[in-house]
Amino acid sequence: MTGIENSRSSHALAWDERVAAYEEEVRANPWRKRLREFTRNKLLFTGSLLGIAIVGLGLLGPLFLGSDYAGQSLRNTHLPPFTDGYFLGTDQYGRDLLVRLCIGIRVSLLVAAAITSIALVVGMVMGMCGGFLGGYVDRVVRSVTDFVWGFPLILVAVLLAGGLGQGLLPVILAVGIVNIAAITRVVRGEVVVLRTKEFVEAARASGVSNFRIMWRHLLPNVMAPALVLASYYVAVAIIAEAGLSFIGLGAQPPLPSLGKMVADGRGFLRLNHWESTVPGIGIAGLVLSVSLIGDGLRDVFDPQLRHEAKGVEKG
Amino acid sequence: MKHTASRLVYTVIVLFVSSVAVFYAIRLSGGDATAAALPGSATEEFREEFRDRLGLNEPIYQQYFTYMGRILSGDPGNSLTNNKALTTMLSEHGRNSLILGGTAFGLVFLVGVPLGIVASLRRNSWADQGIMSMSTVAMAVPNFWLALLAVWLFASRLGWLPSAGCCGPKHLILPAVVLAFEGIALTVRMTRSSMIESQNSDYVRTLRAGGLSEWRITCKHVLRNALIPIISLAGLRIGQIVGYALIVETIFGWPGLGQVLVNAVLRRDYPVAQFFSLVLVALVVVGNWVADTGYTIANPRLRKSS
Amino acid sequence: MNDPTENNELDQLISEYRGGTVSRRHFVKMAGSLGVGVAAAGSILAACGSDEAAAPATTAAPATTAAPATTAAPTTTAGPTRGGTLKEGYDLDFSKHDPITTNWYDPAFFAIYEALLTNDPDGNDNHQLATSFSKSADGMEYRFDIDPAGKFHSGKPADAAAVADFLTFFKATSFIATLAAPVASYESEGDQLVVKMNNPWVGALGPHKTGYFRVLCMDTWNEAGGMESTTYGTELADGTGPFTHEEFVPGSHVLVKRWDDYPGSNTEYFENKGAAHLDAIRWTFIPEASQRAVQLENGDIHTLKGPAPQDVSRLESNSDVTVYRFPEWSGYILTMNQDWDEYFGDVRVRAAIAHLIDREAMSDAVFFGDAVADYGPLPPTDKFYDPVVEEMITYDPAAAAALMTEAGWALNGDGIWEKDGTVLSFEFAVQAESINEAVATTASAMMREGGVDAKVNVVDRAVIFEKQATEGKGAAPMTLFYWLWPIPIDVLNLFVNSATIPFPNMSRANVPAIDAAMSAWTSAGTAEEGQAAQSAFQVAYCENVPYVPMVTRNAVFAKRNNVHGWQPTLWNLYPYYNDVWIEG
Amino acid sequence: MSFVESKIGPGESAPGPEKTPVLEIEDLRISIASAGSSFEVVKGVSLTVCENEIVCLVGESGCGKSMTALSVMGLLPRGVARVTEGKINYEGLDLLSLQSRELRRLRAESISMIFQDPITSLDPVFTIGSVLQEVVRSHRNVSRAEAKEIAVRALVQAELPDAADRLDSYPHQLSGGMRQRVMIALAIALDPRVLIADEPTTALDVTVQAQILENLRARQREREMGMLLITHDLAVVASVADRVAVMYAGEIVEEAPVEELFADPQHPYTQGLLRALPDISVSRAGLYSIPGRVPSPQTPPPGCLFAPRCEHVLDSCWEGNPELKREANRSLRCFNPQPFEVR
Repeated sequence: MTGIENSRSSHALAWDERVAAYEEEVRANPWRKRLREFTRNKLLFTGSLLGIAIVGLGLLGPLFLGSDYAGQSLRNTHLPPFTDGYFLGTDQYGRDLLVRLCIGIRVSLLVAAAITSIALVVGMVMGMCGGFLGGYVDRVVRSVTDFVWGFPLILVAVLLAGGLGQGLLPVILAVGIVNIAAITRVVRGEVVVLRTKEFVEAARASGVSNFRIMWRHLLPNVMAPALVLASYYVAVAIIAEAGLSFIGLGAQPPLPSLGKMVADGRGFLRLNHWESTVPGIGIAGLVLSVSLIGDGLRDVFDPQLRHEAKGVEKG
Repeated sequence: MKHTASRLVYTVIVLFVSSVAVFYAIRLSGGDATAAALPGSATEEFREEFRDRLGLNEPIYQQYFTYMGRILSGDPGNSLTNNKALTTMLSEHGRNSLILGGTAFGLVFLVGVPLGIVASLRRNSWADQGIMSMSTVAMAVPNFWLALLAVWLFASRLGWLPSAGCCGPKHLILPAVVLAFEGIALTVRMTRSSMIESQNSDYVRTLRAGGLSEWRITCKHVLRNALIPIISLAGLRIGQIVGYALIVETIFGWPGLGQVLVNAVLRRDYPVAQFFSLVLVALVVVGNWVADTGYTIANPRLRKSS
Repeated sequence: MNDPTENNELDQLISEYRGGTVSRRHFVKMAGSLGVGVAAAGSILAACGSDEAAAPATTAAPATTAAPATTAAPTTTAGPTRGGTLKEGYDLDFSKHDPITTNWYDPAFFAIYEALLTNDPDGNDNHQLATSFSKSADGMEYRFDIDPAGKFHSGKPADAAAVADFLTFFKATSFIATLAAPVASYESEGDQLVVKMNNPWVGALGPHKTGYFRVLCMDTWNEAGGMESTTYGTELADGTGPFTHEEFVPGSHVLVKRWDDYPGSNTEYFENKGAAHLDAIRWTFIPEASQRAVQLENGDIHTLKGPAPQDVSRLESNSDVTVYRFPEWSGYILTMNQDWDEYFGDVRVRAAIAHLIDREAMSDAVFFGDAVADYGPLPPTDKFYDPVVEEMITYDPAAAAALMTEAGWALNGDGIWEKDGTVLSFEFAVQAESINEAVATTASAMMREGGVDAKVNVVDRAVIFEKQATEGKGAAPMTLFYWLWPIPIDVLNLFVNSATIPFPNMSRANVPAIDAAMSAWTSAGTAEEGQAAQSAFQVAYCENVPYVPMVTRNAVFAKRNNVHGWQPTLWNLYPYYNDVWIEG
Repeated sequence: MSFVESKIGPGESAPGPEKTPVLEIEDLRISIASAGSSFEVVKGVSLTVCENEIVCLVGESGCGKSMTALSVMGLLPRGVARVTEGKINYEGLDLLSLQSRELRRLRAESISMIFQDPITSLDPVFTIGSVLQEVVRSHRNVSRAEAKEIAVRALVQAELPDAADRLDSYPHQLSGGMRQRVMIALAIALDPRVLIADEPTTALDVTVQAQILENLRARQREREMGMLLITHDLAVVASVADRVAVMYAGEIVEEAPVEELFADPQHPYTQGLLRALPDISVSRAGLYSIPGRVPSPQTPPPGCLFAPRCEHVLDSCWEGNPELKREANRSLRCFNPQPFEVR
């Protein structure tokens, strides 16, 4: 094995260099390949563009338009888009629909972020504990998640809203709880597989504490699938919040929530359908972009899934 | 069979826990039960007496056991607002809900599965791309907005279908489609990926090597294998339909369990709210169990163990 | 007995129109409500010199409002057909069919029960259960003749004794009965019901025409459990009306069926003298406001109360549909709970808030003009309305600011009034319903503009009651309240009288001047005394501002044109169903 | 040589030149398309399998041997890999030009294939009997009873214990070895002329491997089938093969009768493979492995594909890929063949 290197010709060295350079390029920056996949991935690209546009509107819009979402102008009600300086028109109180759309997007994003953070943190902890510690801890985790998993989300929210009153908090809790179950299930599944891997066995054999193994060895490995999954549940959270606000359980007036805006506009479909169409498109766009990003992330982070999905044969 | 039996025990436990959760959630919610049952003119003494009569002044755990005792004895009580027996209400509204939910459930699979199959067979064709794009968009459209658009288009503009009401076939179309919409989109995607996974599996290659026709392989082997995971998720679809029914029944004025439940929660009609939540939860839990059992039957690997 | 006041009103209306304070459309509407026919309204306008009085566009609206005139001559010559189920859409949820314990009364009360008297389409007294009546010269006694052969649905006798029984019990138990406080007793003498008064009262007949005073069978009621009954009004009801109780599903629908043994009505203006034409009536509660008009247009329902304001003009342009609109005896008011002394203890704060509400803008925005501004407790269409209130708590932000400053409040950095560390920022509870929410959202924004931060909290039906009725600070500082009552003064009395604290006196108003005016009203023996008492009440109300009056919306009814004999009027809350039949 | 003597079963005489070829592959080229780019994985492979002959195709994983086998069956993954050039002849029929329907008739009936992983290669939701009968009935117009008879006979020949009772078993109820016997039964049920076995024993326990191989070889001999056995295991090659073709990076680098190849391997890659066999090198200093890695398709070496790993590499090796030179009954692709030394 050693003899060959001495007799390396210049040809061999040149080729070695080429291979090395190629490998270096691949190795040095694993993100570069992902980035390349990212830009090449049509789903991710479209989703991101749409997402950036919508989120940008939500974040930056109010900087230019002001954030007076409650300001009424009762002489300018039900205006269609592009009228009297209102880009998207006005609602039944003469409030600027564009401003309300921007703030509504913010509310949606904040609620979705809160829900997803709760689901992600609690779900990862529960999933890792259940999957790694096994035994009765696992049984409890599994029972709880199976229990919550099958529950109709809207029903949970209706019941919680009964207990906590209307507002965004019960919505966040209800959707958060159901989403915790989803994340827990996946993380637990990953950890059960990881638990038998050599590096975990080795760490355990050398007396590393359970907590440390989970923190140092398991967490980094379950992070990617959990994040990919979480991106889907952002979409679920957005739709759920909108739905609950629609039936009056979410944001309280005059704070605009996209679902509540659709509900407010429903009486005026004949008069000025934009009042519910604008927020409706807002929700659909937001959800569409998030799920496209989710699909794209899955392709990038979990190529095996992609191959299955796209029909490339394994092996 | 052992698997099925242990799932049954688990289902019973889940039902118990749910009943406690539902009971507490509704009892702890604000609002006075007497507001639903008594006139605004009723005196405070009379209200207090009424609460006593309903047992609302007892410790809550005791109320729970009394309540569950009544349910298990087959007499869950009466509504506070109109004194109808809950069992009568269940049979009336439950029938409506079954019609709507059953139709939606049927649509989810009768439309979703064939579309998914078409997409998987014509992979990457325009038909596939069309179906998949539509399902992606369909999943993003919130069903309450869809309901409004559907009413606006088919009831207001075109006048083809009634905008709300019960219970003829024409009244059923809009709410059932709206209720099924997201489920259809999800089922299309799942069927497609499940079909593709099955098509690319080793056993299909074996069957091809055995000289079976593509048609036969697809219809018999690929489909059968692909449908197994879809059956297992039927339980989730039930939960989804039950949940969305709360919104869709309200929008379309369909007098089902969901609409009654929402109304009861709003007016603090405890007996109705508790009983119907419990019924819906039980429906979901039992539905999951049935789907799970179906999965077991469809999948020989779980059916018998060697 | 209404004619003199009506003419006064008409004169006033004409002078307002001349003065330019009332629009042409408004004028026609108001005139219609006063029973003036289209032609008459047109001629008045012409006399006023309006250059577009005869424009075709103007006749479209009054054609419907002047319906009382047109129904006298039905367009179809074919007689009524028997049978069919009338499907009526309804904008309110249902309360149980028990006049004694109900929260409010529904149209089904008009089908199941009968009162002693009712109003005819012109607002005149007309018989219903009573075959005739007389009033003693001193106004201290009324005598009603009751048919001794009358029966309730159950077959039990509905004679004078039974009626006296009910009214006596009702007066003793229902808080609503305080509306008839000047009544001393109800007694039966042979076939007559004798109503004895404590004092002569010009308003004595009023309450007896409302839904609450509809006569039920006390025996049946007691057998069902009386006050504690869980079945009366939900599973059964026993009245003398042309229809019998069949089904009651709050939140969804109510069903009544024809009572075949109905002996026929005593009411002269009903054309049908026997059992009802319809087999049944089904009222469906349609919570989604915009659905109501659609369902009527699609023929899913035959008749409708309360389409969404934005859909009214569309219905009017539909040739299959007839629309009836007239001001309702109702109002949207803000309660200001004085148990929250730090906010509303000072009348200047309450008055300032009243000055912040731009009622005209609210009427246009929320009701599409189908509402009138209220500057005092009574709607402007009320016969005792005193225009003096229009100069008192007008929309005037400058006056509001001046009052607040005078009361020692100052605007803080957020632009909200503050005094001694108390910020004028509080919960504003509203029942979850689209128009309620719209009125509240508009009012909240108007207050916020003037430095008052009323935070809207939309709550369930069951919770709003707690927010209004709980004693002390368990109740919300401010709520939105919508009242609906055919004799406004009587119900307003309940809201402002110090005797009814905490509920239904939701503001906990304790104003001696108002109490005095109200007691003067209930002891007013003549129309002049009545007017004086009511004027005094209106002035005291606007000086002390126990509530903020905002707007009175129009009652809007609509029917498909194949329904005949269905006649909503200004004077009763709901139409009667004796004459209704469905063509084809 | 010792390898040849380790051969299992009756060591009949080596196939003579008079044997008729049943399967001829000529200059086969296969490309794979991935992520927008495409590259060749099989680069001009020619191979002949005769009646009653076992040809082994040997090479590291990824060298294109499975692709070659699948292309014969017309089972290349659609949309991913495709034949770009070459011919595959079965008894004079050009398989590549056949309609899919005609090709389907040939499968199992004339050419059949056994796959590597018996665990995943059987439909989990049907009994093995139903699948066997389905295959039989799709080719032969026979009654159910007859099909069942054929199925049982095939299972007996594949030496599945209690064959008749196993018809109603599901795959998951059988062990790996039993499942591979079911696969064999499927493959031989219709008496094909050519049998392709792709790593048939790789996934099995060592104890079962020998039995399966023995069974395969026995069936091949009694039916005088031509058999293409794909493997990376030289011990397997030594035990059953008549002729051996060694593949490297999509090319055949050496082909020879089995005895000659083991006695006198000429290509440095073949030599390396032999040297890596444990029973040879174990007496020496530790296990041997060929240095370096198979070149990735993205960075192919400029000349001979084996040059970067070759001990005897010349400058000319970096400049051009050598042709496959045929000499008597063996062929070789090398500029600088050296005698084999067992080190």
